[in-house]
Amino acid sequence: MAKRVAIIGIGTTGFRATTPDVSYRELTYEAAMKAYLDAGIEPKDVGSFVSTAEDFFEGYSIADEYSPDQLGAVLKPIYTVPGDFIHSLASAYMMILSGIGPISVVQGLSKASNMLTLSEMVTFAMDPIYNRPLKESPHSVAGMEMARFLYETGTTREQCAKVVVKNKKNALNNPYAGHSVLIDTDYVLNSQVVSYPLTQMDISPHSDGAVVVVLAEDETAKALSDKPIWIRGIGWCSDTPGLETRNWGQAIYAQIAAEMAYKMAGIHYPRKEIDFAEINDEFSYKELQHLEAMRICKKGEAGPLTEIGGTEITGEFPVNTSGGCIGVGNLYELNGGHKVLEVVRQLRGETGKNQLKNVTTGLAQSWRGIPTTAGTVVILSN
Amino acid sequence: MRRVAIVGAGITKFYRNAMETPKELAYEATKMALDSCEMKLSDIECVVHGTAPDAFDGIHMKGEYLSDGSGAYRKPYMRHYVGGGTGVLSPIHGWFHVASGMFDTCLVVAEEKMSSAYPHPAGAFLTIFDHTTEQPLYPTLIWIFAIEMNRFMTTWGYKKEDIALVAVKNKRNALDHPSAQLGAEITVKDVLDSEIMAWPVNRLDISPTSDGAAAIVLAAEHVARRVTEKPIWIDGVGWALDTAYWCTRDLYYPDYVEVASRQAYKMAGIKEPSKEIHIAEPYDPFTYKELHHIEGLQLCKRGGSVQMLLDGVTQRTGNLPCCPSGGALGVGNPIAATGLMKVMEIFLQLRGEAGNRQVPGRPTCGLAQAWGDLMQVGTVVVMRS
Amino acid sequence: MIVTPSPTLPPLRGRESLPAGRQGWGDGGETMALIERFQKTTDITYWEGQIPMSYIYTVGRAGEKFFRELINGKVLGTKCDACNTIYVPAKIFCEKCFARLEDHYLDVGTKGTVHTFTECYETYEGIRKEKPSIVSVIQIDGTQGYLVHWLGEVDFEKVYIGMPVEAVFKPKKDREGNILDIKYFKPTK
Amino acid sequence: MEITEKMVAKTATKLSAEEIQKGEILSVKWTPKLRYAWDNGPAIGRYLAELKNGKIIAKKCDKCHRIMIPPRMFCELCWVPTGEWIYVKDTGIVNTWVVSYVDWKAGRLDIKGGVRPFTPAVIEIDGASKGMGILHHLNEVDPWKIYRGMKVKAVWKSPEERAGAITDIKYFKPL
Repeated sequence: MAKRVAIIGIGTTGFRATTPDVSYRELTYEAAMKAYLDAGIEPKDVGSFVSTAEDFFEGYSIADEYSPDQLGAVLKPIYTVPGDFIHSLASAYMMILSGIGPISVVQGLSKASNMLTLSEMVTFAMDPIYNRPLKESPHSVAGMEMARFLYETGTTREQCAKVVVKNKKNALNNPYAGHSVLIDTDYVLNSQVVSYPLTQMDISPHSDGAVVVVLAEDETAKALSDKPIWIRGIGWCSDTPGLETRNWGQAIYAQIAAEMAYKMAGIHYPRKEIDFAEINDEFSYKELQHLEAMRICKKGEAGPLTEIGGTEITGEFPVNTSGGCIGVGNLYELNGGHKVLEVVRQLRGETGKNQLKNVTTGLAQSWRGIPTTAGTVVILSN
Repeated sequence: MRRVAIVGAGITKFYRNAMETPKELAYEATKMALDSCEMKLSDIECVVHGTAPDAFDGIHMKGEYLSDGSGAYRKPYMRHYVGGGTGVLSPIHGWFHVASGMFDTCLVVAEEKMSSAYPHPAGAFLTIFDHTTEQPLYPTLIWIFAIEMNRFMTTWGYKKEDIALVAVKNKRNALDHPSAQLGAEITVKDVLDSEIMAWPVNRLDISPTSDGAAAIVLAAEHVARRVTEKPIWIDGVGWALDTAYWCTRDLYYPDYVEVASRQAYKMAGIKEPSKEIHIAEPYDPFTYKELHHIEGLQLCKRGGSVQMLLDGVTQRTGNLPCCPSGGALGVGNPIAATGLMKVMEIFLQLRGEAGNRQVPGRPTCGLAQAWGDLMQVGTVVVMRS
Repeated sequence: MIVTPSPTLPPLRGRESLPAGRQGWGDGGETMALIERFQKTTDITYWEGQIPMSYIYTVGRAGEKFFRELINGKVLGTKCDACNTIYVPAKIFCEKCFARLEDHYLDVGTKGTVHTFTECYETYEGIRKEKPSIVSVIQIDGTQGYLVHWLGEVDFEKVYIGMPVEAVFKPKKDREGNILDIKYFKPTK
Repeated sequence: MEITEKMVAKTATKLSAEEIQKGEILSVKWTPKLRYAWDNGPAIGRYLAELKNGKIIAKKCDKCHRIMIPPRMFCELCWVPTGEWIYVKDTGIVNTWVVSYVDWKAGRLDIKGGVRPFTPAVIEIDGASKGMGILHHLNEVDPWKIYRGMKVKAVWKSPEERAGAITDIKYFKPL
């Protein structure tokens, strides 16, 4: 890849369980304002915009209509990716390399607190003919996947609980986090069972928030920013969508997406060449499953590594120093945006108490949640 | 920047009610597209999917549900979405997957199954309006079209009888399209006598709701030259969204289509669109909309589109044929697949493979355009053979 | 290098010169995103609404065959010879190689093994159930396909991954040609 | 390769709505409950509160001097926070209008049975900037006598009936 692309500006409103005082317009506007000031640009300079929105999580049946105003993208090239934030980031990356414009802006938003029937909306994503008639909670899909994962890799529920404890503790020092608390593994293990072996604490509560990221190609990035964060590799993959045809134990989507990103970044030994990672932990076991899928841990090694504190901030491979979905909140389409934001802040040295020492390369990985098998990975370095 | 060509295309029949599930419709179109250029699924490096509101097929995160039908099994797969403009945004999204150098081949699929919505797909359009300031008035999409058509007519003094000619032209053209749902020989009087939906819009002024899918295969230059001897190059892309406050804009002229077409013309190096574009497929969900978009696309001066229609310039035999395929009015309007059907029409016309829809005189430069949302998005693709 | 419009194209009429000039914007020192915010919590309001839609999904070509046979107490799959894969429930295409499978329907029997299972305490609306149900992914014997269904006539503690089960159908007259024609799967003796 | 009728014929199977209703074709029904409570935010919040008081309020952008309705916290063209709140009149002119015989579910109104067609319109509100309109209904006027530029005035619900919604204005009628 001759030309390189860097992230030169980030902006967020932070993530809280509810944001009653602002509508989605003001929420996005605030994040965009901060990102543009951080990058030192104006909407006029931006060549293309990508917004991330899924209709039923916004409450519109065409959600992209309401994206241009808040970003200053009126009468400009903007479109919406109903996917994960990192899908949009990849779109912006490709648009810059195709010469659509030297600067691109990516936006994502979560207003989950406005969704009164959230569980039913997720059920509405399941196959209407073979799965929905059973009228079971979508959490049963996570429960079944967790059961198969524990069975195949020998990981224990205590190790999954350790993930919850670690992430909620890390979130305490993250000013943007919405669900931080100090608890022990017993609390997680004894919390109410939702869909065995998944308990209430294994599931990340949702949060509201917005993230805007500004990308720029090589020279423009160096001209505008003194600390550009380079996109070294990016990958995304959709595995088979059917519950009847998928692999229930492994996260194949994360494996393929990661390999694509590693190939682009020229990485052969992810465990050594990557310093830390923000990994999707919408459910506790997912962090472990994704670690193993991305060759950062061998099969069955993620649980023990977490147990001995290997993934703590002080551990050998820090994971989710920000608190992850469990500590910050599940942001649905914006999950990837939060991961990218936290990796950029770590690489810029802006995370305060959670700051890792002399890190150069970070990985952000996301998953689109139940019932999808769509995963994304991006590798950033300063 | 790498040149990207369309090398293959496939489409399903368009029906008001199809039995197939959305996955099966997507599969049929994708399979035909791959067979048309003798490529296997393993030759495809990434898949791009365009489909409009999930509220039609009735499946949340519809992009993921359709991934296996679109040939995206364990491949990089991404959905894009700009309402009605999705169909022509599909090749644009696919174009920069290849032009960026990330991939050499890309499968672009567009699908829509509107008949799942019960009792009528129109109900899904209630929730495209602002949920607080407009939805309590229970608006429907036909109102906003009629509001725009009224403004368009009262600004330029166009008459309904002239605008009705678009329906006559497109439905006659559609008689030759294999997927057509409403090909018919009608007269202006039929259009004016058809029942009033929302004056000034009558029933024959509107394109039907349909189920259908379409797919095309894109390839980088070195692959395209090996796969086909007649690659059709995507030389210009452009898209733009206007503000969502549609009541604050003067609806007589589509600024967003002008901005999108300027971007595409600049990229394709076109200075005189009305002369250099030989064939066009403007978006025609409603009769007046084709004229509205012809003006936005700079293919004629403002207020001159009806005269152009009356002079027969936009007939198949005219020197700037518009909607030779039969357009949404004739072939059918499964929202996202309509846009891709238009891109396919230009692909087939420039290769001289449009059968009895083929316009005379070898056209070498064509344009497809789609519109969407609250009178808000213009997506334009310029193609050359 | 910032892209500027080429001189030959006449400038856009009307709102091209959007007044977002560099000098006017953002130079007013710290620019708070919003000049004003709610000061009293009682001023904060929201607007309730819904997306009022209902749906009828046709089961599709493969579904017609699969569910007509389900009424007769048979489970249909389709075989892709190229990938040596049998899909359950039947599909008209192979997602791996895109081969057409419409003339490869076969009866795959009603026996299978528990691939994974769970005890779910929540309904699809997120409401707590009094009595949990056992939901399971059942691999149909001799195929690579699964069915997601309930387990019956067994206690949750007794269920294990790999347990052989078989389908229990509703009485023939109650079958309507949908996935609920199978009541549940029960352990085979 | 030309796309022929034969190639396309088997790609889809035509159905009629009756076949599905009568069950000749198998189908599954589903009615999702998709309910929301959208936060209004300061701009729309104040707009609805003022509607409850029988007033229409707009907000001014200090850079492009547009007085915007419905009010918004930032000007989408200048991309700067908006400033002054300004009360505007409840009169206006018809920018464009429709005489609709169908409702939002594409159901036809019984026009012959004397039901008045809907006459929604974009109404430019006096006091707001030129061309700054809102969507609302027209009534107490012959649907075929409406013309572009017609002066209209809002007809409000009684104060008790008003709930802080756009429907607090019943409709606009000719001045």
